[in-house]
Amino acid sequence: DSTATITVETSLPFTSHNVDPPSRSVETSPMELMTFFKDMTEMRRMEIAADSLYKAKLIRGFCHLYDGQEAVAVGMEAAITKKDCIITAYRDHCIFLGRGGTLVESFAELMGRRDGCSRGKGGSMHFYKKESGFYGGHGIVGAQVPLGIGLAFAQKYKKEDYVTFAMYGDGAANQGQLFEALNMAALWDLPAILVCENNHYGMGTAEWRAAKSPAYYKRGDYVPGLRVDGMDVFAVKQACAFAKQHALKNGPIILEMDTYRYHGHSMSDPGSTYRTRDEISGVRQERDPVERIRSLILAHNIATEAELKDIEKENRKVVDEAIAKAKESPMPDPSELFTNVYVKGFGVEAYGADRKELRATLP
Amino acid sequence: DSTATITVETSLPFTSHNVDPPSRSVETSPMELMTFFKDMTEMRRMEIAADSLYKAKLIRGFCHLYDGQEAVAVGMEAAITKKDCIITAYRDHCIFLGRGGTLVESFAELMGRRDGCSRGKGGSMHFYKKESGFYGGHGIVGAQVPLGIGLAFAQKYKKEDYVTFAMYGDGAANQGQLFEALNMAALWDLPAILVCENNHYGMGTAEWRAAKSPAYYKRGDYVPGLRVDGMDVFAVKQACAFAKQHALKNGPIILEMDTYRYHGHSMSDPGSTYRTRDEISGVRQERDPVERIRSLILAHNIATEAELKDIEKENRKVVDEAIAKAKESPMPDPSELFTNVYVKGFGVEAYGADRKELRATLP
Amino acid sequence: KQMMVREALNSALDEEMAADPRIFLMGEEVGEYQGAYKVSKGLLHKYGPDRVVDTPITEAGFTGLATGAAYYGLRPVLEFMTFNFAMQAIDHLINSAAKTHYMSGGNISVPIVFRGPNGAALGVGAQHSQCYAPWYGSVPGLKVVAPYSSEDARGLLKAAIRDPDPVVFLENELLYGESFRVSEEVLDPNFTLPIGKAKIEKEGTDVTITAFSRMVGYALKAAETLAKEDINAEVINIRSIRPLDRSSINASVRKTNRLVTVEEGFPQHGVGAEICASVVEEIFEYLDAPVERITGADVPMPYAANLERMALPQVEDIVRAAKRVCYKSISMAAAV
Amino acid sequence: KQMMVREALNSALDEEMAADPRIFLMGEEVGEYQGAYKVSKGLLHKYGPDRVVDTPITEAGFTGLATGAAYYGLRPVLEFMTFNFAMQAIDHLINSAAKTHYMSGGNISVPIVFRGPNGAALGVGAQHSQCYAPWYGSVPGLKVVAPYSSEDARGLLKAAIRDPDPVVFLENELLYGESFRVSEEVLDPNFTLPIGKAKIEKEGTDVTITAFSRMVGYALKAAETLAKEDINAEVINIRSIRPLDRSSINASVRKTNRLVTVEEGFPQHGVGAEICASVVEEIFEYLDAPVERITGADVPMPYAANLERMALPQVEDIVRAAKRVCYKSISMAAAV
Ligand SMILES: Cc1ncc(C[n+]2csc(CCOP(=O)(O)OP(=O)(O)O)c2C)c(N)n1
Ligand SMILES: Cc1ncc(C[n+]2csc(CCOP(=O)(O)OP(=O)(O)O)c2C)c(N)n1
Ligand SMILES: [Mg+2]
Ligand SMILES: [Mg+2]
Repeated sequence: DSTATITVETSLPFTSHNVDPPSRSVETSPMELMTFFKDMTEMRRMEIAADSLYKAKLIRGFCHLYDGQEAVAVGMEAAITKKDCIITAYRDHCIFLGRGGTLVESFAELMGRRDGCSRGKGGSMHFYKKESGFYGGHGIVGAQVPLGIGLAFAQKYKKEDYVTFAMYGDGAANQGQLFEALNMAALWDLPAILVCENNHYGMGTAEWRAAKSPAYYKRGDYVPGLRVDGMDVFAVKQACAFAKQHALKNGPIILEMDTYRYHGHSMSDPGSTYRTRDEISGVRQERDPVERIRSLILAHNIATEAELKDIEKENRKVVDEAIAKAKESPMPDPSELFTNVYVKGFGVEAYGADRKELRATLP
Repeated sequence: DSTATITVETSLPFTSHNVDPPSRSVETSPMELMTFFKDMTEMRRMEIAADSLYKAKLIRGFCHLYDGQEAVAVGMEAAITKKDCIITAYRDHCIFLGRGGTLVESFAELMGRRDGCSRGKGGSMHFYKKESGFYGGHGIVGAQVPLGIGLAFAQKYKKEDYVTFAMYGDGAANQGQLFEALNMAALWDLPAILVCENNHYGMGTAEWRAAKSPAYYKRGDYVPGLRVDGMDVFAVKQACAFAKQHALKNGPIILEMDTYRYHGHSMSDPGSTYRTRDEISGVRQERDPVERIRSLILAHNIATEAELKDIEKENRKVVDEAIAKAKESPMPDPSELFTNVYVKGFGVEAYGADRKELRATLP
Repeated sequence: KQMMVREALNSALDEEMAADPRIFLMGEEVGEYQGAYKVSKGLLHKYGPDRVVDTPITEAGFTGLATGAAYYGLRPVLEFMTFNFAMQAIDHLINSAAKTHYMSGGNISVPIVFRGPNGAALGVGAQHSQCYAPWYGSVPGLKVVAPYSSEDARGLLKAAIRDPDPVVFLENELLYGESFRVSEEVLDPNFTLPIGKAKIEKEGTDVTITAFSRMVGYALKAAETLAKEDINAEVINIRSIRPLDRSSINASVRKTNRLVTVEEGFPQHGVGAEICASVVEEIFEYLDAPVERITGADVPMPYAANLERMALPQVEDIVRAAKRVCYKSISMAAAV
Repeated sequence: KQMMVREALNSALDEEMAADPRIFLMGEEVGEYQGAYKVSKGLLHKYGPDRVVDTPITEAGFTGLATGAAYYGLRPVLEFMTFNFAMQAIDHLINSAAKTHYMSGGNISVPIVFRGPNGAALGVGAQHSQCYAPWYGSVPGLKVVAPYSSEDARGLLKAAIRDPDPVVFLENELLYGESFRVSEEVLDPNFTLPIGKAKIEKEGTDVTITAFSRMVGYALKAAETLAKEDINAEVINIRSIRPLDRSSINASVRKTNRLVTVEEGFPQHGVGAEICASVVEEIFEYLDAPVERITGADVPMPYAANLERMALPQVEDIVRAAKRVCYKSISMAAAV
């Protein structure tokens, strides 16, 4: 029975600040386990493929990959609905996928094609899907946190029972605007969850070199917080469900997700000058979020090793097909240069580089 | 003997955060008591006179008065030297005086005259006296805090045993840049003291309406702090001496000075719409920093009531003379429009409103 | 009927808030204090603290917050106590508000108004006197308007609030207390002015004077003086810095063949520079004299009254420049 | 000898730091990571962590901090990973750095350099591509330079570091890896270039083309193309946005009677607008054709390669505009 209840224990207890932590026992089912495995491996496959496309120069500019951190995206989605909002930084591909975005939209966006989720105009850092509660995809470190608090403000203003998850990194955690936003969120009891994805490095800077207090779950001071094993999808799910309830009742809470990125900061960073290869392989061996689920599935005899391999093979196929489709998508029409500047362009003229050669009437 | 030791007890115990508080017993002397009285009453007189000058339209624009908060300026100076630095916001007249600025420089600046401390170009909010360690006089709420941390950075960089006091209000205490600066100060062990002058209102906003946690001495989280009765000049002196030692050894510390402004926020605020007249007169009666010293002086038979009145009378005279002198100071020469734009102007031309009528070569 | 600019803004806010529950007003001292300059007087009482929100002094935070609320579909009107303080939050105006509709390929729109006093007041010194019209006006994705009269204030604020895009609304502290005649039409709750259109405040034939915000009044005064010397100036109230109404300006200059631009802000890369360049590009052959710019002086704003006066355009500066372009007599630059 | 711009900047930093212990370098990833674009390579090793300071990602905080250190007499060189991120800190650049010497009547000076890549790179989208030359260039109290070649980079950075005023130093990511010939003189540790002076990169007689930063290379390429069509263009590398070298520009236009300005940034209130307005004001009678501006398109920077290319000036745009002013043939605007 794929819906039978299985109870699993989180890898570690939650460490908490100003709040009683949730239980370590998490309920799941064979179906959920299989979905987690499928979703996480698909995300990983997508990022590996993006790496290749970048190296093949089909993706340009900045490109930040999420492999290693998949349990955060997947566990969070398992605890919430698409009416809840998520907002994140530039490391956004897998969050978009988690919100129901497609592989084709992702790859097309990465390659700057018409079928991209932002019609090719945003690129890697600027994925959005408002209709499923995904508000981007932001390139300025820290900026998404007050924006996310604003989403929570709007949810409360409209008297809806939804919450917003505002995600940021350990590097972003020192940004002043985060403290400003947190104060307002607490002052006004906004249903906001701050999710600090602590992957222990902000670009090449280890957390302790950037923060006097790298205990990010405590950095809200008067705002409660939880430290969560972000490599354990069940811990993430439990914490997010708990946080949602907390936020609706009591206002903001911080979740620090202890996680790790396998890739360098972006495609231009080899990711090995400021940390050792041993550190990376150690995490891969001992804490990998996919392997944790694989073991659980095998331990509970839900699927065989071969069946899991088949899923991964299938992912590969699906991803390759999506890439092929994305490649077929044309570049945006040149007229798109002048669309979406405004919702309402008043029909005024806008200029290209040579205004006597190229000008358009804004729609 | 005017230098005999007198031991006084601070009005209240210090409340502390992450640090052992200093003792409540403070050593002073008849001379110091008389100086405190003289300095605080002179400051108060200056501010009352500024009020009149403003109403007479001799002072223009924004003008923020300090009466009620004198014990902070005076107590702080008693604990430090002019090699230590102070930086503050726009409520800066009395800080300037404490640093050794003169009444004539103050009034001339307030009236925009040549003999003003900023040659008439800064106005009420922009007093400076670098040669005595006073770095302004800043109009943008919060900005002076990172600037002050930068002074402390420079002091440490130059391996000097001096510290910086960066002053800000309860309203400013929510500014994100303060948390950013504090993190760096703590990370790098900078000799910085953050002095939060909590007068309980940021303009018309009571502290609890602007801050979820108005316990400002704790807002540094991982940075230690003290709450100090800012109406008691001895508590301020004790805390500042303690903080200076602490900062030199251990890095930053926050001092929250519980104080009160008698005037409105600025001259355009009657100061009575968001607080009751009873509240103001209650503070005047029970906590006034000048009256506290007066009582101490009388209790210790250091001077008679009449002698103290004479000092106040003398202040009045000195202030009136300074105003008269400041009024004699001419407006800045028109050529000053174009001086001090740069230290080194390269002799380029700069323009007035009508560039064909008025242009000057920058010195 | 006479109406103060303050009232014009207040009534526009009031009527729009009454009509659309998604609109809320947020900023420092907008509620209990009734606004630092009393523009929001009475609104807290009428709409309650959910819709008139006093904030802490944290511009970056609350600007991000309001922008996020706009993403969600609310219609925030965000007051900056002055636009000088918006510099702490300018990243959100530019990167979070102006660019998001484009970056998202249209997925997210950002219906928000950023408003507050801009430019110089009197005696407030260098940090409180800057004009930000050129900066915001340079950014695609933003609309930027600067009202002069009560009609402008009402019509443009209502249009800005109803607009689906981020609008920067630049007021002027010294105008709040000025009274203007307003027609019945202006008082109608459905009155709006089109963003992107200038207004000919006074028709003329001899020289075009462009101005915005407080400087429109100066330009009109200059036109009166000029009239006495038989120069018939046309005064254009720019109203909208972005989009800029190039065609109205061109039409005027085609008629007058002479142009003086007026603004309070710093000269370099200013609104006058743009207007001059635009006219030169588009109708160079109509210009009978060099374009003249009257601007704020190229110095930080001094406090002293005499220097401050020199640092700001005066009516006589406009008159002098207009005469110059009309008679082509170039006076000697006076050295100070 | 050939030298990359990156090396030119690195050697300038190195030599100045060696000469003056008050100079320190601060910013994100400037130390252990050797600079996000490796401009500070080797400096941490040589000068230690007291003088090469890695910061948290807190632009407002560390910009204020560095500015305060400059008040005290140190000489900070502050690196922004890109100038887009400096928007979080722009209040300190303007209100704490640019205006303080003036506001204090000369009591405080602010010897600091703000440097980092400005403007568009490739494929980095709307939030990472803005050119801030017009904004900073509008502010009295700041000096603003934008080097093109290795000579510029070395000479201007050394001048900026030695300058007693706040200097905004606008680099370009795409130039870091470009190599330029440098003379012995340029390699001298005492080599500096004067702030406020433009450089005639190529002399010519038929049309003046002004450009700064990466666009100088484009202008030079355009000049080559034009030469084939017998148009002898003069290319001016502006170098200093503020002060702007108006007299060199005027001198050139007096000779060529034609002007095309080139920049990557947004058109409205841009550097081109200022240059056009300045020339019109000062030497209107020398202009034989309307001034033409080539600029970034008036849209946020799109990611897609084809749109991005359209959004940035190309060599052929410059060529076309130059031909237009020379032949006065105005082509029809193509609608897209
Ligand atoms: C305000 C700002 N400063 C600097 C950058 C450049 N930058 C982009 S990502 C990054 C590191 C952020 O680290 P962290 O917050 O830990 O997130 P992670 O990349 O680890 O997910 C930096 C410095 C930026 N985008 N915005
Ligand atoms: C960034 C910024 N926002 C707003 C203002 C306007 N303003 C000036 S003082 C002030 C209140 C500050 O209160 P507080 O920090 O408690 O200091 P106090 O005036 O009580 O000494 C405000 C809102 C400003 N100067 N700067
Ligand atoms: Mg990180
Ligand atoms: Mg206060």
